[in-house]
Amino acid sequence: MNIIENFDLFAPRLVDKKEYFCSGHRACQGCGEALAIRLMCKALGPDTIIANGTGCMEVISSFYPTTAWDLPWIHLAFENAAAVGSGVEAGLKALRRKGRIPDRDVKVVAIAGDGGTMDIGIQSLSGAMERGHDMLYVCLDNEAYMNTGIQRSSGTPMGAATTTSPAGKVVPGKQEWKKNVPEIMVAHNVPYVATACHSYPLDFMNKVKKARKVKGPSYIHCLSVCPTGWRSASEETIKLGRLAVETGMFPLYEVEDGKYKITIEVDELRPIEDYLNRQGRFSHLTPDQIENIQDRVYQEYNKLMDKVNGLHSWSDLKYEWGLFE
Amino acid sequence: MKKKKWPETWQEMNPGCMVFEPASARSYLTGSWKAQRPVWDDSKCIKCGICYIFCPEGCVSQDEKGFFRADLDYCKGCGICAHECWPGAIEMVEEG
Amino acid sequence: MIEIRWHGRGGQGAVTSIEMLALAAIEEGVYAQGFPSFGPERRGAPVAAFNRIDDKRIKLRHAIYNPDVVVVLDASLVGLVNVLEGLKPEGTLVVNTTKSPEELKKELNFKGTVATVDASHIARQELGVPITNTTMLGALIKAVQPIKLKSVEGPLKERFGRLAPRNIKALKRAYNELKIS
Amino acid sequence: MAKRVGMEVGIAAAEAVGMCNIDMAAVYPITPQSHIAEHLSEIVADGRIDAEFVTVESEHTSISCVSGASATGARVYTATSSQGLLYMHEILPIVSAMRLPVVMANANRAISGPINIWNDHSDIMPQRDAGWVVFFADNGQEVVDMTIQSFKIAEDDDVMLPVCLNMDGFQLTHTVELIEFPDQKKVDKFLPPRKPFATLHPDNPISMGTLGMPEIYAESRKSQDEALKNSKKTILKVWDEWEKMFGRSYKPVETYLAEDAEILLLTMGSMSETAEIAIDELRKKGLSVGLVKLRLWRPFPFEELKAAVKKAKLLIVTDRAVSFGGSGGPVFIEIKSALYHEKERPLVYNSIIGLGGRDVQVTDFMKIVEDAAKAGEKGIIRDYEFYGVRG
Repeated sequence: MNIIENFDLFAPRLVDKKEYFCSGHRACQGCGEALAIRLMCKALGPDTIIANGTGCMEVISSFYPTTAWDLPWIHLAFENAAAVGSGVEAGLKALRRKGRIPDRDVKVVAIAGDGGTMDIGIQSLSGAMERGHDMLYVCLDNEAYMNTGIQRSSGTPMGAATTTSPAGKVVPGKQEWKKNVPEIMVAHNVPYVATACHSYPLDFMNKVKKARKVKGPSYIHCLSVCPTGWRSASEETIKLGRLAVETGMFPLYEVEDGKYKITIEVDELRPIEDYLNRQGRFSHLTPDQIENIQDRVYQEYNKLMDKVNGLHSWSDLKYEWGLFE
Repeated sequence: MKKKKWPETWQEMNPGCMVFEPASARSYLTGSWKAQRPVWDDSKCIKCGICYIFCPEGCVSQDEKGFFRADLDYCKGCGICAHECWPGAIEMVEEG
Repeated sequence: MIEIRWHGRGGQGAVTSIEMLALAAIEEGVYAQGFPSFGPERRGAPVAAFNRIDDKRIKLRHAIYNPDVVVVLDASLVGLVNVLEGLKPEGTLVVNTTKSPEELKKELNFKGTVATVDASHIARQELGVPITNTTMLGALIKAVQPIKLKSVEGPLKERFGRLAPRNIKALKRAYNELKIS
Repeated sequence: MAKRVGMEVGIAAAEAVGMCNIDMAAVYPITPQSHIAEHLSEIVADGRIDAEFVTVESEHTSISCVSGASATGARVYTATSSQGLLYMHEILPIVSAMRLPVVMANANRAISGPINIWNDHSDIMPQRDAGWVVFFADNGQEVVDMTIQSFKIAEDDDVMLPVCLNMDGFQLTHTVELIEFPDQKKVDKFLPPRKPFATLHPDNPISMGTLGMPEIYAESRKSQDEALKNSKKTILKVWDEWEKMFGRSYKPVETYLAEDAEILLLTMGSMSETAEIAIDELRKKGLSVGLVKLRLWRPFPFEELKAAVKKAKLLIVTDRAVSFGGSGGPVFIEIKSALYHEKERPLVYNSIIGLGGRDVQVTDFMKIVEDAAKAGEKGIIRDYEFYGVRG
């Protein structure tokens, strides 16, 4: 098997060489989330302001009196990355209009983890998306509250053992399906929504670049492998992300003006065991339980493919973002 | 002059704990975390740069000849580069 | 100081009345307050609103318990709420009703001054709706002269724009048609 | 030219904000603050000022949103009340710790439960330690003046702290009264555009809201405490400037017939003016009584308060909030502890009054003072009382 299928061989040379998220940050060995941020920043470039929700990435990057960021960066609290980001956007907009700062396109990007986005932060996220700020929101989803010690979130997949959804004698890990936040964002009529993973860096960076160009809100949901929380080998971070996509556990797609498109095609889904077996958090699952999860994965994948094959783009419908802009 | 790790007095604190020096986290050397380090066999390297792109630390860079090396001051020894290097040019070697 | 209590129903615009009266008084150069009863009452429910007018700065910040004047925007409230509550014995009651002041005086057994006008009829004729807040302002001004009739025109023009002339006409009619006993 | 108008105080608060050349506001509606939100959005929608008005989905977001905008260097404003302020509670200390000069109005209202939309101070008192500058306004004129002053104080390089201006819900916000609006040109001179200390912009990438390890956390708190205490200098300077330009004087502790009084009553907010009438009445009855009005709640004006009360024999502190299971209302606790080391100090009593919209009339203030005077003469140490509570 060629492990870099779908990967343009020498393309890494084309990416921005500057590191906006610099060495010296204190993420765990093999942290997928730190890698995702590093790649995201390269795609965004220097004219970017980051609003970060509390979580691993905020903690590991901002030990006063130092910072890992070579971009303007702000953090207030756990659940308000979207709220702070929308304020930054509104502030810049007014100051630019009034000639108090250079008239230059500066993109505001709000980032938070799955807990900060899908659970405690979903209200501020929904509000910001509904208001239509010119802001990209990136959810770095490592499928549990890793910063506080691997507690279950609504992003945790069915069956996964966490410290609050343990694999008990009676209850085998988390008993609920993962919340589909990208779909909730699509329901907000956001012009650009995508899923991504650091294991497909060019796909991820292209999506970030696309989202950066959107005049209005956009959302990227980035699966970020966490070796600590998933109880996987640190060197397998990239591989696990790839397996999540190849098994259909986490399909990579984008929704542009309402039109779904798979960006990483998978000819035939691999069995989910290939993915689950490499992670300690699923090690307690019985074959029956795995089969149950497998059925749901197929079902969700087929639902997605229906949308990919069936929908018009809003641009076909003469949709325009904003009444008077 | 050695840079102070912490402000010594409250008077030295920046207002709002703002940090005015970007990328100053580089003063913290995470290289001490690693139990193994990557070693490149340049004869097998095809200079694709996959090790560079997948490094969570951003500590892999290309030298003048186009070969890649990790800055061991920051490399945490996660092993991703060696695992992802499909021509097999990187080997993880135990520290010490 | 003169203290006035207005009775109306939510949606009948008692709050506009107190605002217009306060603005007119302030325009005249005296001091005034206007404030609603601070409640969650909805459209239709009986509500009260208050005015204080004085030639000195007004420091009182609490509700009005012993008004000099009570204005009732809607005759149906008379039997429903005790419109006389706390009204000074020598005070004035101004009611939108078809009844004569003498009739009402007897009915309520009130010894002070009573003034009545069929404001609903005037409002229907002049404004096309039985909203009596501006009309009854004319009745109040006639009854106790808290301000000059002319002073209220400015605030009404600002508030009602092209509808102001009709409101002013209704207000003047109530002023002229008010019967006092 | 200054303009003398009749206006609802809530509307006037928004008009005052409209005179301050703000860049951005985010206000979430809540009774009795909503008229501020409505009228400010109207001012923006009519193009009377050039600002972004962000219609947020909660108070948690309004405070977060204005903080984000403030970090870019914008002049920002928000307003809230009661449960809304409590919903902001998590973010309030972060705003001050990050030294963001946010200006916020709080239309004082009781907190649930039971749910109650009427006026008292139980919303602001739990925010005591949030590190904000906290003012109380007594009337509509003060609301307008202090709104404008708040921006100048908050944004001063020697302050860089958020300011919360308290105005009693309904009693002030919903009352139409006489207000003199200062001349716009003079306001522009008094309050030039904000010159931020540091801003969030790619031209100079800084990090704001960093992680404080145990090694520096205490130093960061100390530096913030010093900043808040130090802000009093600027507050006094700004008030001095205001008086010179606009003729109206503001002090951290205001007094009324207090200089020679043996008994002092202490109030905050809109009840202070009603209490003045009670003082007049009591003086007529021959009581040596005066009033102390606390305008500045944080930083607490220790010197001014001590000076104002040191000659009195009895000080009756009124509180409009409860500190459950504590030794009295929050203002009382503060003042009693402030006087502990004073050689000259009055006996201090505490009446908890005006909770959840319970009206306090002139006669109530008189009764409170007269009852206390009797006990005070005998030097009796009294526990705090819930004045007028049935049962």
